[in-house]
Amino acid sequence: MNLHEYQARDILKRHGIPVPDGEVAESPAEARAIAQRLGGKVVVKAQVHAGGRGKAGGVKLAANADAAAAQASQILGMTIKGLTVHKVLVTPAADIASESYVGIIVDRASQRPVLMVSAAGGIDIEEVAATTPERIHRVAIDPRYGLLPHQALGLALRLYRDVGQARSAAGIMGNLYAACYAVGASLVEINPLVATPDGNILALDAKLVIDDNELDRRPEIAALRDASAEAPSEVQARQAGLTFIKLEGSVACCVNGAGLAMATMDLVQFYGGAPANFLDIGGSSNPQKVVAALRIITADPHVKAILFNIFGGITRCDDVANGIVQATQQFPLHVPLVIRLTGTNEAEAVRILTAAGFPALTDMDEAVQQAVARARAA
Amino acid sequence: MNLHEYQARDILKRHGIPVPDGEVAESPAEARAIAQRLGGKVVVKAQVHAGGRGKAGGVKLAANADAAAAQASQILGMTIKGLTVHKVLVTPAADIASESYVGIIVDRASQRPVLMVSAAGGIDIEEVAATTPERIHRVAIDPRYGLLPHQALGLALRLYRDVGQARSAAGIMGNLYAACYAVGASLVEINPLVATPDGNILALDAKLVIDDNELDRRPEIAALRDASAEAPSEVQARQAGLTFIKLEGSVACCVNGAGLAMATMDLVQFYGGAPANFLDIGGSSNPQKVVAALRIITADPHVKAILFNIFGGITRCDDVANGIVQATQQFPLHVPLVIRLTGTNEAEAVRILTAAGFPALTDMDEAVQQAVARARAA
Amino acid sequence: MSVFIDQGTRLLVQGITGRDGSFHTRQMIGYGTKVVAGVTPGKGGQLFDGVVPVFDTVADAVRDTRANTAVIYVPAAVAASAIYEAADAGLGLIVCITEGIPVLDMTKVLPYLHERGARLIGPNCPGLISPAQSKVGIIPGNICKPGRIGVVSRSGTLTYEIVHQLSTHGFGQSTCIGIGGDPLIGTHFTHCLSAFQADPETDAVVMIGEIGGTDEQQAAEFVAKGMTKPVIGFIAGQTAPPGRRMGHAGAIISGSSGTAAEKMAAFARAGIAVMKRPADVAPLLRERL
Amino acid sequence: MSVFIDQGTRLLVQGITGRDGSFHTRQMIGYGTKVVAGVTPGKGGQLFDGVVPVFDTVADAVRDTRANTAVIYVPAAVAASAIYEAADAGLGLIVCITEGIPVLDMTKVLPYLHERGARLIGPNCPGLISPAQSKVGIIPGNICKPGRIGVVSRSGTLTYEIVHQLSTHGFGQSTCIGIGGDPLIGTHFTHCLSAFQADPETDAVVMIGEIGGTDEQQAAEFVAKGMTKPVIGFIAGQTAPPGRRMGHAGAIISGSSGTAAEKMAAFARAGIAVMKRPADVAPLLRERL
Repeated sequence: MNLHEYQARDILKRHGIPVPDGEVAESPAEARAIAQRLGGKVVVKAQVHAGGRGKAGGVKLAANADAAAAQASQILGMTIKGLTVHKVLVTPAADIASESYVGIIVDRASQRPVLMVSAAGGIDIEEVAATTPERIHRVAIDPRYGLLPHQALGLALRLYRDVGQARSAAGIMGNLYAACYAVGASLVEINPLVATPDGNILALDAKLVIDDNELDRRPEIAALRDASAEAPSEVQARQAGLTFIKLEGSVACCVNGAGLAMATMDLVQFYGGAPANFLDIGGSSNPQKVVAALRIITADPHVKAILFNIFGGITRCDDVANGIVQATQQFPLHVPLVIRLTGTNEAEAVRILTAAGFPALTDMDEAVQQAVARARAA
Repeated sequence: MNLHEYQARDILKRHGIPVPDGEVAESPAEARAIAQRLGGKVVVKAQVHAGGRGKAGGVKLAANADAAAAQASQILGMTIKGLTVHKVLVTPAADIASESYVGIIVDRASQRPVLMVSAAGGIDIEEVAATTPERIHRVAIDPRYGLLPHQALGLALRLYRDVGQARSAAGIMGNLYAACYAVGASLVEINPLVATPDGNILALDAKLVIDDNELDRRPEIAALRDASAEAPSEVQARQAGLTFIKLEGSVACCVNGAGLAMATMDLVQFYGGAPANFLDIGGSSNPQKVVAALRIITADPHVKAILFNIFGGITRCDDVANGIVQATQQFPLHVPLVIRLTGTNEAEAVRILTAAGFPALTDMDEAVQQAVARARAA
Repeated sequence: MSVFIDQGTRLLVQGITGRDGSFHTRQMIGYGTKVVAGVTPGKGGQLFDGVVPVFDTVADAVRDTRANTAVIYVPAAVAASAIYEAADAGLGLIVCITEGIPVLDMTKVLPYLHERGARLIGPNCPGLISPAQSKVGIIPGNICKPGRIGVVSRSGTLTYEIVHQLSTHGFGQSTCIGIGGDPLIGTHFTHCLSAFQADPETDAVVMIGEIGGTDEQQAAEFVAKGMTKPVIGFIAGQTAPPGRRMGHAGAIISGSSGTAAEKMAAFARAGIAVMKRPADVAPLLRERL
Repeated sequence: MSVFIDQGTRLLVQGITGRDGSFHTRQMIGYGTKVVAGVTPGKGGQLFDGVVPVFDTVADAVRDTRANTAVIYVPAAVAASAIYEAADAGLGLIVCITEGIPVLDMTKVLPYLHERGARLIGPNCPGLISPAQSKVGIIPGNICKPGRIGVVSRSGTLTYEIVHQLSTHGFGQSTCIGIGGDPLIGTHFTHCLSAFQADPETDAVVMIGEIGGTDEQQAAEFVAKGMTKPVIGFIAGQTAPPGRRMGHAGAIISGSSGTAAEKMAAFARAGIAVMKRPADVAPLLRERL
């Protein structure tokens, strides 16, 4: 789960990391009031789960409160990478002597959290990694011991020559690591970490991604989810216990298991089609999930055919068949349906589907080819 | 540093461990008010840094508020193992179905914190260890991973057959371990941990010993020190940066280094004397420390002779000599002084002492023998 | 023969009285797995289905039954704790079916296992099966056939699909291993490849990867350097968009890395026969054997 | 010869620019110790006393100077961190003079060292000296004499007293080691006894213990089982009351255990000659050699 910048800032602040003053606004009037309180120049920043906000025009400087309101009215409601901006963060425009990058990710190769820093702050770290990898310094953290002070100071001395500034930065890294475990983050970044002309170190922008598996035990973090910042179909899917990602194609896929779902999408492409989505109905085979899946799929006007690909293990094919029949009784599909089922209770499923007038296939390739052909014919 | 029971209770409570209601009183009137608020039967417990309070008459049941005031007036001011009671804890008299022991100590042999439990609660655990060691169950905790839930539950199942009670107890153990690291405890005990007739588990009495080395970084814990509960001479010594422990003999010892101080006391006994104290002036050789040491020593009317035993390494013998001379100028000693000095700046020290009329020895055995003889002659 | 599990596997089921645990325990017993013990705190002393003794703790169970392998079906909230308990009791193979263990928990679980020399398969995996010998986990027994092909996969149902293709076309399996779809797992492709290479009764290996991470690239390196047996590879997720998690927590393309294209290229460079679609597995195997 | 340190010791001083660090660095250089580097963050690039290069980090220092031993004089608040840093940089011998490290910190430091195979001496110890070869720590060089007696002790000035007795009576020392007065320390009597037993240039060992813990009892067992060289033992604290910490955090008699009497009895049972007073050391050695 992605957090907004303003939410990430709050978490860092609670963990003792200095961040600039600032507040979030949902209207130009609110933005004006905040800018007035802050005084002087401010920055108005779109709060949206997308990188490259600056390039997209979502981050603007404002010389005074009226300018802040004007900028807010431009940014609020704009669309960045398909997502509508509903909130802006208003903060003082800081004087900056230097910009660095500090981030912690869980690294799959070392199986540990890795602290990364770069004196090339303020720009996309993946760009730095691609073009000047020697400018990124890292240390793998042994979580049994935590981030050790000498590790943090060693990296901080790569960013700051002044030992006082380095100690401040090392302290921030220690707090960032603590925050990471406290909120269940799989990624946390301060970019940029800035030194002000008078030598203070503070976190100017922050990014926090929460491991979804942490949400059950951290209701206070789960409560930070902003459904308005996500695609409505994905919100709907999550509430139904489905994993759904909308894509641009015309062949809707409804599959049990993430690997098989991806392989199904790939096979759609292999046979010349384009998948309309990723959709994993999961291991349990509640017919209601199937109904919910079909409701989400059919709401997409780009969908020209629907493909079911079910390999029954824990999932029972008859449950899926029942779900399909129930859904078609509740709402019309308007598009052709191609169903492939095999495995647990396959025979019963075929009986149910046949009775309802749906043919059922058992071969994956055949089903995908048919679905692609039907979508093309539509 | 030892904490009082009421302080330990507060800390456990803050760490999520259920403790009975209750408050501390410094007068019978306060005790009455607390008992009134609690209602019903209460227990009045002396708050003093000594074991065996119950046997000494420092823990009493009271049927009502007036009885609580009466008991408090008896307990307040009484002396237990040489320590005066200044405070009592008033808590409800709990109904008890069973009593257990739960403790965590840092074990030197395994170099780890060890969690110990016993179904033989409410009594001195060292007695249990001596008489029925099989009734104590332990698990060494790897601090890199913390107390693991299965370790706690495994021990809790030794105390409670009911899995719900065992889970409560395991939760308490987890919180106790967290408290241990959070406050810097070298020992923490719940004795007894009780099950009430309705099945709740709670900590009826608690003991917490803080590692003195933790106090600098935990000012909020250091602030819990109750100087009124310690011997005044030891408080005075601590404030002067000395380590001092009062004993019952007549030969006062003033030594640099803990090992040499103990060896000096032992040698006093070897030659037929009895040491009046343990006193380590430490590595630094500030003359003011020597003055403070002499002031503390001479306040003890049992002291019949004073023995200095200094092996100069970092400690400079001339500094010690200067301290002795300054002290004797500030206040009369009234008892004979035997001084042994060797090592760093020994010659200068002998010069200073000789000029002030004090003879100086270089051999430890000779000095101890003289001091013992002087004390005996006094 | 087989790898990791065989007829000597003495299985202990953590969470045996739960919904999933009880269902799959019956499936495993039905398949012929020697299920010697179950663990559910508070139910020690009971008999599961009248035959499998249940214990309060793994330590008790191991002491009384000499179990050598654990399979975990407990809820996500207590699954990391179940792994610790199994490792602490000295079990050498621990198979964690449970999905949803936070990745930061796994950063501590993995070194704990490593210090004790215990092998974890999973978490968030279907387990493993050595057809006609032992099944530990949830892979449907009826799609498998005993034989000489090793299968290792990051996925669940996609594995079933490919195993089904194998069985249908006459290729039985020595062992099928689902290593799990999480970013941090106990057993990687390389460990399984190495075990299959050493197993005299495995002739070839089918490796089923997906987007995210660099496990497949490391596996390719391992194949290039150390394997003499043929390897057939598949990568799911060619059509997956970057930055989105495709169901599995581990299936996410970050930046320019972890794509299907680069993994397939690494396979090809290492001499691994790359399947374009699941149905390619049997023809490619026939070609290579 | 000697144990742990010798003429090959290349010493790095952590906290070299501090009050204690600078004083004792001069003492060590004066004694002939090869002090090759110092570390004080923020002072990297300076030269201590015009001769010893100072670095910001231990890793930098080790890379540039091939130091193989560290001695730590930093304040207690950062001493545990200094030990981690030295071990992380690969130093095999770390001597921590600093007093006041919380014992709970040490519960984590010790396994860290153990995982890296690094030896810690201390904390809260006077260090060690191999007379005429190398001095690491604060033991006054002038009381020592080269020779063939090994000395190991939990105390500071009491060690000086006994070493002084040895030197005065013609017994030079191979190495004198102060292992420290804290409850949790890196190097125990047994490690030192074992090293002295293996050292061809040590003929006998003087072991100076005190009340608290069971280190001396373990040492006695070790002597009984594995030592052929004579051992002379002393225990300080016969007159110490139970439950009171006698200066050293480790010198406390808890309950019925850790008393001087039981330690002296264990020594006697193991065939260790027990000193009644420091002055007994020379006569007892003469008897046993």
